[in-house]
Amino acid sequence: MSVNNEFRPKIVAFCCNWCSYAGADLAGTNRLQYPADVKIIRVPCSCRVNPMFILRAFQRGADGVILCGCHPGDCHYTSGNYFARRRMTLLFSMLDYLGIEKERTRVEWVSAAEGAKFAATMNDFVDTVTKLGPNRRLEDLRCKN
Amino acid sequence: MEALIPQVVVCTDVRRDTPDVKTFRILTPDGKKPFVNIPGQCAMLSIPGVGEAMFSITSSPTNKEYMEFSIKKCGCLTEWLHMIEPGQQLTIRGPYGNGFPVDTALKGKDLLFIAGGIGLAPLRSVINYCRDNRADYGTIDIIYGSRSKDDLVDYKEIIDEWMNTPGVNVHLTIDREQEVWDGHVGFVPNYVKELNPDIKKTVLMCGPPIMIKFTLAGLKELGFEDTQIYTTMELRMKCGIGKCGRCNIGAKYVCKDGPVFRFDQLDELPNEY
Amino acid sequence: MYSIKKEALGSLLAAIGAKRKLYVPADNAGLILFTPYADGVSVNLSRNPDVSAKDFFFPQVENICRFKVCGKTVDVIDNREKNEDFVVFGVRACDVKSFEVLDNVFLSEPVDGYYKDRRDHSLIVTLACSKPLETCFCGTFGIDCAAPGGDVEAYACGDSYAFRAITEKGEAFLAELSLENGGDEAVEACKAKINEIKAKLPLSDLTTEGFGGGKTKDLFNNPKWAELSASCLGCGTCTFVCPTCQCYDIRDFDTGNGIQRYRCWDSCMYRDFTKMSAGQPRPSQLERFRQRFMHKLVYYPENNNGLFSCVGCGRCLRKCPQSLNIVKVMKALREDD
Amino acid sequence: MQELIKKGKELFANGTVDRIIGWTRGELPYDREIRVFRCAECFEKDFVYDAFCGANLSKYLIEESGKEGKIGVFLKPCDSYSFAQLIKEHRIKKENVYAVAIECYGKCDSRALADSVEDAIYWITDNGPELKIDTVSGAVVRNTYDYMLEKCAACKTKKHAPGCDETIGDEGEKVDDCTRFDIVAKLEAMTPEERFAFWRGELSRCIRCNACRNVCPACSCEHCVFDNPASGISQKAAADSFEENNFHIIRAFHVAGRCTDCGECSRVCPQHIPLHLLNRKFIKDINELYGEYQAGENPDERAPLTNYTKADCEPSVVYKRGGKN
Repeated sequence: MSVNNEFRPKIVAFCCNWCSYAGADLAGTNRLQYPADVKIIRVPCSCRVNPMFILRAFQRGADGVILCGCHPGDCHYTSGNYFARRRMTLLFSMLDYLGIEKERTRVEWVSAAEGAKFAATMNDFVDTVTKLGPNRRLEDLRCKN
Repeated sequence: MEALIPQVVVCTDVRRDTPDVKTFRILTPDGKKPFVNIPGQCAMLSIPGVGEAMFSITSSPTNKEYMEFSIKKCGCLTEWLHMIEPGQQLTIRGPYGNGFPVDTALKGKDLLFIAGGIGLAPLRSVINYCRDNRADYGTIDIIYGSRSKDDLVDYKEIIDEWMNTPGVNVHLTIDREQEVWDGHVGFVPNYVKELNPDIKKTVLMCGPPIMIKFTLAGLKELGFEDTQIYTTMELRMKCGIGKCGRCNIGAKYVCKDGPVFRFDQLDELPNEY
Repeated sequence: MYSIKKEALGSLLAAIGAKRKLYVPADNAGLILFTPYADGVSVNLSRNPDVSAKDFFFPQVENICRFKVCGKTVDVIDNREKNEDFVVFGVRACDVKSFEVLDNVFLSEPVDGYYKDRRDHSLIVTLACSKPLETCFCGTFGIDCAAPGGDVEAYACGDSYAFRAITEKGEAFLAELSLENGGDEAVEACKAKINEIKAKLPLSDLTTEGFGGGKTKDLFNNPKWAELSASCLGCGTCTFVCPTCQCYDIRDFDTGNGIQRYRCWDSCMYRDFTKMSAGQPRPSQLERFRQRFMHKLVYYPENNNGLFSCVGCGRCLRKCPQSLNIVKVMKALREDD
Repeated sequence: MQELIKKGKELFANGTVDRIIGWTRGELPYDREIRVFRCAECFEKDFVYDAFCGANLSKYLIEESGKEGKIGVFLKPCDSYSFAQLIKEHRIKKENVYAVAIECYGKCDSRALADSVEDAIYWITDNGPELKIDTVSGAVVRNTYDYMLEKCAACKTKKHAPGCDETIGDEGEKVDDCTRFDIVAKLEAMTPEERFAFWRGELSRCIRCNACRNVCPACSCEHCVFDNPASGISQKAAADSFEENNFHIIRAFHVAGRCTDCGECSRVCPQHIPLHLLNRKFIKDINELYGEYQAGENPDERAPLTNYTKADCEPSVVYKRGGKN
């Protein structure tokens, strides 16, 4: 067996229960390929994700974190994703300000019907993060060994 | 051996005593007692990842086979402990604290044990020690109260063993009337006064702070002196060896200089416990 | 006594640093912090460093052990770091005294092996305080900043530094460096000058009268505590910059592939310090504030033959966000008499 | 200062207040501590208002306004925004506070001043533009403007927030040429590597004493997430560089949109970490992305993070703006 030393990023995807998680499901039932490096965490609404979730994902070894929610205007709870949008914008801007590669974080709106978009987004995000290499600036060394 | 590094032990048996108290039997992986202790001493039990806390050792040192801890569910670690099954490994370090002066001040004395609720846990160690060394002590009176019959810790042992030991008198009480209960009903402080114990006895007391407060007042009314009354204390602890600073009351560290104090010693300390 | 020219300090430090790990007081964002010696480090010996030297022996975070948990089994692994010999340069008299205060805690039975190992691997080069500050009151606790002690004593006298070995370890250390003899007279002059300044310090008249073991009853219920503690924020600054504060917490961190048990500095000023599921013996900031000072001025001396657990370094005077400090407490509590 | 003392005595005399919170002389020549004065006499004797009164009194009012009686307080312009914001958040009971707006021309950074003098300081005389410092080895003079607190050097406004009961002296104006975002902008213009190195250098000094959190008027939670063992992040110490970053990002984030930029966090930090640069980054972003917003200024306006518009920018805006790559 050959050992593959190629870097495979760990990606955490927070998916809103009502749209994006269903979108991921659709991608699966349609047999659309996206890398297995993406670990999906289902949340009730994109607004449920607080900044600490994102940071802790990085702490525990994620190389990229993506948040998927309903398209603006389509939130199951009317306005959750609007709040999430502001929050994540400010958080990502702050991470960038601290010198953490801004491509490691992303927000994407994926509806339940957009299985193809989900797969495409994940493929693209995994590619981007793979190019960036492992997360070094926001890692917790204690979690490494 | 580093004091802060614990040893691994196995919980070989879990016994439910009351709805919120379980007794855990602890042995080393090769089936021995983890260490030797004096009645009234404590040990740091821990579930790695959950936390570490100080518990009084409930079993008597005369029990050479195993060590027991009676633990009430009241916080984060204790809730986890209540969920474990036999065979689970835990960690332990100890023994810590001074323990009761069973071989010195208490020797040859008539003893009066007063306990409320889970307060029996540390006293059970002493009671069983005294029962096993029956000749060394005078009469033993035990006054034990709890909220209800179901909340009496070690009820089976009390009925089957303590009550059948010569020279041991057990007085049980519960807070409120219960159909299945034909014994005494009422709070411990009042029951103590009712029983009007001989003031030559030495008192060992443990229970909730409010019980201690009123029982102490009652005992003093009856003519007991502070120097006759022992209690065992509980404060937040982390290191167990008098270094981390949190169980500090006055110049004493409860983990090292306590947990057993005589009331005249407590009087010397600032009232911060 | 050995002596070198001031310009030669850099090459001396380089020579020490080549053999052992060396920490020197250096500039950092307007602070002076003990920093690992390396080329380009800007050594600053003008005043006592902002963070005490206790970190070298009692670091803010220290691994105790690691647990591997697998099903119902638990493995304990001692994964503490191995210490190598190190030298700390420029420690002042107050911090040296603080090591004694810490030793009484950590080296009493049962000995704290983590602390002891670090102590054994250390060599302390002290520096006499040529310019004590308005916040300095080490004299109150009988500490002479002109005779700092440690393994090797250093004096900044005029255009040279003089060194004197205090311990055998220090003797061997100085012998290795092959320095020139001399400097005795300059040191005496330097000491005389320090003593002259010491007498003029604003806090030079502060005494420990009224404090010490056995004073609990006199001080504990003093009504002044309420006002003294009123503006305390409950942060841990005073305890963390203090060279003698030694309270710690033990915590578990789930790393995802094992549990790391570590200890870290804790502060009696924090409300969760004594909080139990059963209650809180120190419910308000008044009790927490009182505990800190009572411990330093009464409880600790009671257990340690009258040695106070304050060394007068003055860091809490400078660093408290709201200007509370031990000097104020001592003065206020004494006013009654 | 005399005017303030006169006002304070008047408030005591006419029964408006039964106590006043203010500054008083501390142990050292540059120390000012905070005290609650309970009588006109002690107020007259001990109250001080001078160049060293940098501390913001607003946070104390959370507790004090919950007590019986009415408390008087003197608010500098920047303090008044914290005060107004806390009222907006229903953390201060306004009916129990009598707030007097007072002028401020910048306060001295006493630590920096003390550090600049090598000898023990006996006394400091404030002569306006210069400070005369008497030391053990003679007097030295320092230029007041060189030792201003950062928050004062980059003062944003001399105008008080609404909500004060009266004003002593003239109401000031907003500072037009405020420079408070200059360093933020400078950092944004750096490369991510430079920014990362900059922040590592600063944050690695953190000793997690929590002074920044405890002094912050916006950090008014009864139980902080960092003290909650169940939150999974209450690590108490900066056990890893991640913890340092995490603490400071989350601390700043939790006050984003509520932070009035009063500068207390940077003033109290014993390790000289420029914490205001984190808070100002959020303020700058909010201003640029969601419109100018000053916390505490408008009691009826919704805070930017509890508000939204349908036309808000997408988070991907971060890829385009901000720092270069």
